[in-house]
Amino acid sequence: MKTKDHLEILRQMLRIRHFEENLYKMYLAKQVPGMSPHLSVGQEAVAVGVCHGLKAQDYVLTTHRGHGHVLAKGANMNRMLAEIMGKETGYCHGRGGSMHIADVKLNIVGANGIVGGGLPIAVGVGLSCQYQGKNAVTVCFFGDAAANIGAFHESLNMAAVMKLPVIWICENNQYGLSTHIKRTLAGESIAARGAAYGIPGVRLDGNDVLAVHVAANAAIERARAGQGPTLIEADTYRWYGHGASDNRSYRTREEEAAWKERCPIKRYVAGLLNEKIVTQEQVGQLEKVAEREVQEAIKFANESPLPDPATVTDYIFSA
Amino acid sequence: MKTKDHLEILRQMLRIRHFEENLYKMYLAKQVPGMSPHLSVGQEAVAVGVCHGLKAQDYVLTTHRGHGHVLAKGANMNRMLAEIMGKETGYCHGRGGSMHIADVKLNIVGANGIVGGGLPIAVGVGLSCQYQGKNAVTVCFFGDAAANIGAFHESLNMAAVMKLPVIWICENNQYGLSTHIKRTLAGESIAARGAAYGIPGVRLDGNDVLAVHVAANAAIERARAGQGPTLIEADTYRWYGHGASDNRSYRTREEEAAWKERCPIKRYVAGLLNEKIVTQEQVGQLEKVAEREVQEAIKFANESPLPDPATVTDYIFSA
Amino acid sequence: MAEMTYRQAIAQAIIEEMDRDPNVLMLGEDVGPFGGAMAASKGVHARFGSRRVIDTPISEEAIVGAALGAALTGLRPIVEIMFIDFTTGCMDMIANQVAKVRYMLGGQVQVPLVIRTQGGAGKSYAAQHSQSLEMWFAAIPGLKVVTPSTPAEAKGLLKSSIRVDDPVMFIENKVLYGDKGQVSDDPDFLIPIGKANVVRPGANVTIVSWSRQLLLSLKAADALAAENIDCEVIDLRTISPLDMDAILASLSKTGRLLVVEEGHKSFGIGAEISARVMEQGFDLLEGPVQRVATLDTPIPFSPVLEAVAIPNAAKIAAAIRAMFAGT
Amino acid sequence: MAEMTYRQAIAQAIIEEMDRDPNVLMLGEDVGPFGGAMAASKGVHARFGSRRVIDTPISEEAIVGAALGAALTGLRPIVEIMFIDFTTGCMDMIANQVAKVRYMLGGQVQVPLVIRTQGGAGKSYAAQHSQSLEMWFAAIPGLKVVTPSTPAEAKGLLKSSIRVDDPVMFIENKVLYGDKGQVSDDPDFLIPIGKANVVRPGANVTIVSWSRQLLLSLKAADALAAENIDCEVIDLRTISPLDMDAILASLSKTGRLLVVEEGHKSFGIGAEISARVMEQGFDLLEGPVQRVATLDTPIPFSPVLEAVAIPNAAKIAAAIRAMFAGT
Ligand SMILES: Cc1ncc(C[n+]2csc(CCOP(=O)(O)OP(=O)(O)O)c2C)c(N)n1
Ligand SMILES: Cc1ncc(C[n+]2csc(CCOP(=O)(O)OP(=O)(O)O)c2C)c(N)n1
Ligand SMILES: [Mg+2]
Ligand SMILES: [Mg+2]
Repeated sequence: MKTKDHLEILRQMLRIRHFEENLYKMYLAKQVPGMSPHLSVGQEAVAVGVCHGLKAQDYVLTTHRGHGHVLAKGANMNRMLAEIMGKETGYCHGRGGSMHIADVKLNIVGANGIVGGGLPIAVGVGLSCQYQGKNAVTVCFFGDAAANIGAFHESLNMAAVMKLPVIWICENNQYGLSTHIKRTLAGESIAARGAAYGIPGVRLDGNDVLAVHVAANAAIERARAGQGPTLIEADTYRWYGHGASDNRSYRTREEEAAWKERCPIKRYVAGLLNEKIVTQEQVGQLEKVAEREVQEAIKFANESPLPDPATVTDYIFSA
Repeated sequence: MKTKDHLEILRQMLRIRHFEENLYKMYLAKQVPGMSPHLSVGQEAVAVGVCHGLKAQDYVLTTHRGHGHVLAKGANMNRMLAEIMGKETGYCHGRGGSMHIADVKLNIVGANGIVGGGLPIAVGVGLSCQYQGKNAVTVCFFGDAAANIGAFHESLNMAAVMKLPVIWICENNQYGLSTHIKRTLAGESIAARGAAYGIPGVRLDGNDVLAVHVAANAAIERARAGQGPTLIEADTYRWYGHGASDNRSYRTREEEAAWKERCPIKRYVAGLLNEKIVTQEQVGQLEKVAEREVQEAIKFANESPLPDPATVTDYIFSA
Repeated sequence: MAEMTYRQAIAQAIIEEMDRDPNVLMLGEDVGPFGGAMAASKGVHARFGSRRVIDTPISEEAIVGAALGAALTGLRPIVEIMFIDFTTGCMDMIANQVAKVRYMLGGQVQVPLVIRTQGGAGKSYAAQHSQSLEMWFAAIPGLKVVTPSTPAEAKGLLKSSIRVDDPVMFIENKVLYGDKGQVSDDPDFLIPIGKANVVRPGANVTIVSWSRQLLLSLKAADALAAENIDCEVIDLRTISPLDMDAILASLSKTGRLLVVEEGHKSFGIGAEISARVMEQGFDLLEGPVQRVATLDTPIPFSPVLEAVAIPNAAKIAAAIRAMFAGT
Repeated sequence: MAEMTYRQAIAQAIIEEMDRDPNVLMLGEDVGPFGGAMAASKGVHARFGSRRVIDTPISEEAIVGAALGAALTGLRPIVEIMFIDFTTGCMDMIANQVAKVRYMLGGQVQVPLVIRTQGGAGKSYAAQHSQSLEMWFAAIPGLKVVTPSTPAEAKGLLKSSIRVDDPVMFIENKVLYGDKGQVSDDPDFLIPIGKANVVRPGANVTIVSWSRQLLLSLKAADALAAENIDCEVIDLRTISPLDMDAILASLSKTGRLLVVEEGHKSFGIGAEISARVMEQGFDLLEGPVQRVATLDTPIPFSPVLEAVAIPNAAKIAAAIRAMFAGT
């Protein structure tokens, strides 16, 4: 991998980290309306490891915990934050909010407030690419707990039977809300469920961005070559609660500390420094740039107008 | 196995065969209202092989193709046929018809017109037995095509994670309506999906009643011992179409002939005669008894009154 | 013009639109070589093959999801859900995704998607195969709900549904598939969505109905003509959006309104029509709007029970007579 | 009597009924030690443990199915579906199984099952977490639909729901969980299902509402009192079966009726009430029944948009004033 790739991967992880950390502060300061946002701090390696291998024509579908995925696919922070603050300049003109940020021009075709809601749609995006002979793959992110919902099964089966170019990325952050996945998931793992559909199931360290990248790229190539879907289970951890307001009564501070030790950014940076691929200065510079981008987005969002209430019924129908 | 078991197994298979064959004739003669009935001719070994090992306290849930299952659990033909004819004396007082025959006193707690509709309910019956410390298992029948619906996944996962005494019996008759299962099922087999939930998945010849019985009994014992569910996939074939009116354009007469060669009753009888467990006379006698039972049921159903239209809203609520 | 059945009209609409636009494709259970459980896509697979006419697993949620994903990325899918009762298995996709995604994304996408399905009772199919669930979909903003009652409507409305850029619930009726009628063969024969049709002009009372009950309403109107009750019969065609202009225009002539529907009486389509007439046409009313509908019971299997549960021409006529009793 | 919040009242109802009857158990996502996403089962797990308070996978269809199977075989389950929007994932179980199984089996079974969930907008939770879907369930025969608006109602209605032998959709409101009120500690404190309650007697106009909008209606009534408009406010409490006797009795005093609901205006509960009043109380009406409801749009996220989409006290008061304009 080239240095510029490493720098780009690091840059993207830092963008996500700074975006989410600032959003958390804004939430505490009561600057964010609605549900307490679902932050992805700690999970940056999955979003970036996967999206770094995607091309512009490739599609992404994300979840309620989707800020990292859309950033990694190239979304604009100004419009994201404006959306989260319910502003007219947001991606969805304030109609969607944190759980529905998408940039369709970047082929991010939807986030979802429904657990598992993106999976059936991803099947259709894959079908569409296959039908139209587009050389595009579709990445569908979902959480560990989503692996227990019926839509998971229907979607993985249908995509497999149609050999669609879909890559199923399960971010196993160990919990669905308060419930540890071990208490609700029968069977050995989520990855092992791939076999039920005759597709590869890969489990890996989701805090190792290069491991994610390598596995995702293999899946992307496989999909592009018409060999059908792959299921990847990436073990990771969300540092904050389910939403920013959750006090995490269901897990210990020790467990959290152990996972923070395995911070995907810290580990990656350590490796890069160690191998002298980047310098500490470069890292500091990227951090600054990321923080500046967020601060600009905050300014943009703050200064943006609210939607005109008279437009409330716009966008229901096309015509 | 004792001779009396063999005789009972044979008796039950013949009851089903004669019931369904007569129902087919009645359908052709336009004596049956509603949808053309879903006949289970050819699949008798699954119903009987499984139910022969059940005790009175054990539960059964069945499907749109359920006549065989409820007969094998001991249902009364008079009340079944009366139900199918929409009579007041039917099991459901004519409210349910062919797809909803159940005898709750026999612990047959429901049939279903929705593919996969029984599976989530079976989880609850299993949970209820576990909760109440009943030494009872729950058998849930479903078709091959039902293995692709979300409810299958949610149910198998939940029952497995709760270690419920549920036995999942998939009658793989190769088709879901017109569609061969190979065209819609990803992965190697339905049985192989057991692994996704960490439960045993067994595939067997569903036209071999003793093989079914042995496998089912192992699953029943396992469930009774608190070791959780088992998934059994029994390969079989429905001789008639999806419904009695279906002209089977989607499969060849040769394929049908080959499967009829493997008739579960003929094979079983041949084995019994060969090993001199029964005589040809005994078989003939059992056939006669089965036919007589059906003829009596037809008479009963024909002579039974229709429901009183004034009672149409009875049974919606308890109170 | 050619005579054909309701099911043939549907297949023809699909074929014509697939001929016209290579982005139209079809998905559903047994819709391929088998031609659909109601035989309403017979011949479509023979013409277009398995790439464009896709037999799916029994996976209602994924079927609608797949269609949605395709609609979001340049295709115009037609989905078949075999019975409207099975939309229970894809309600998340229909109500939370298909209906809302354009709005939630602030207009970034269009959803040109037709969900064909069929409902209705009258064939002793029992409680899980006989429902009329149009109100569920009408109640969700973001969906159009269309219900043809004749072969011509089936064709003209389906072609329009395929061409609009918004999601349409296209609800056929299981009893009507064999009905015959004259159907235009103009490849651009379109019946507009959102417009009701006065099928029978009349002076004394307005009957609003749709799908099979529309035909029974016409029967009732014939019977009542002999009693000097002149019924104007309106075929709603589209349930959502409701064509209140047509209803109010008729009401301003007749002063009386009966809604006839095969859905349950309580919380049905008739309730909304009645409420809107209350709000928008109160002064036009010479008497209360009445409803004839299915009893509030799961649909029973036995034909003798089903017959009393659902409307028929005699019940419709009786309801009309009662509206004139004492006048 | 003790002061407690709406969520505490719910937890207390559950605890008391589980104490009373060992066959009552609870299932749902995060309902155990965590106490539920709305904290409405806080303390239940601590008292009864994991055998009777079961954290499930995210599998809405199987959750309701599991409860149904348990209800059919001797237990009395309480299920929590975290948001009413997620009932889209278990509509087959609710509408085709739970609601119909007793009927389809000709009365062979009872279904003592409570499905607790919560709906409503007002918190900027956007389109997939803010719906008021009571009409979907009211439209399905075989379900009772109950909607408490205060802590006392939450407790009394929930206890009744747990004790009836039929399935109940028990629909809480997300904005009300923190509301405080006096609640009886009588272990047999039951509020009957199917009976509405006159919360505020009045002479000039009747407002019918439920859940959060009931409280906003009371606010509007206070404001209008200063303008010499004396509102009678009825809390429906149960949506299905509808207590038409209470509505008609009030209407016969006031002659005017406004229905206030947080569901979309079209095809909502108000439509049914209006239609029934049309049929059963036409001569009582001094003017048309009116409805204040949510606009027919997916619920927007941005607070400024949501505020115009849903009803509030000012809109309710304005609608009442309009009913008297020109009189
Ligand atoms: C169908 C459905 N059920 C429940 C919820 C409520 N809910 C939102 S996120 C969540 C936990 C999801 O866990 P997981 O899939 O592991 O994703 P994570 O939040 O851990 O990223 C729950 C229960 C929902 N949004 N949709
Ligand atoms: C959810 C749902 N989808 C579709 C149908 C229509 N349908 C009824 S039976 C059937 C085929 C079922 O095949 P399988 O499960 O293999 O059972 P079999 O009929 O072969 O016994 C279909 C498509 C249904 N009843 N329910
Ligand atoms: Mg998780
Ligand atoms: Mg089959």
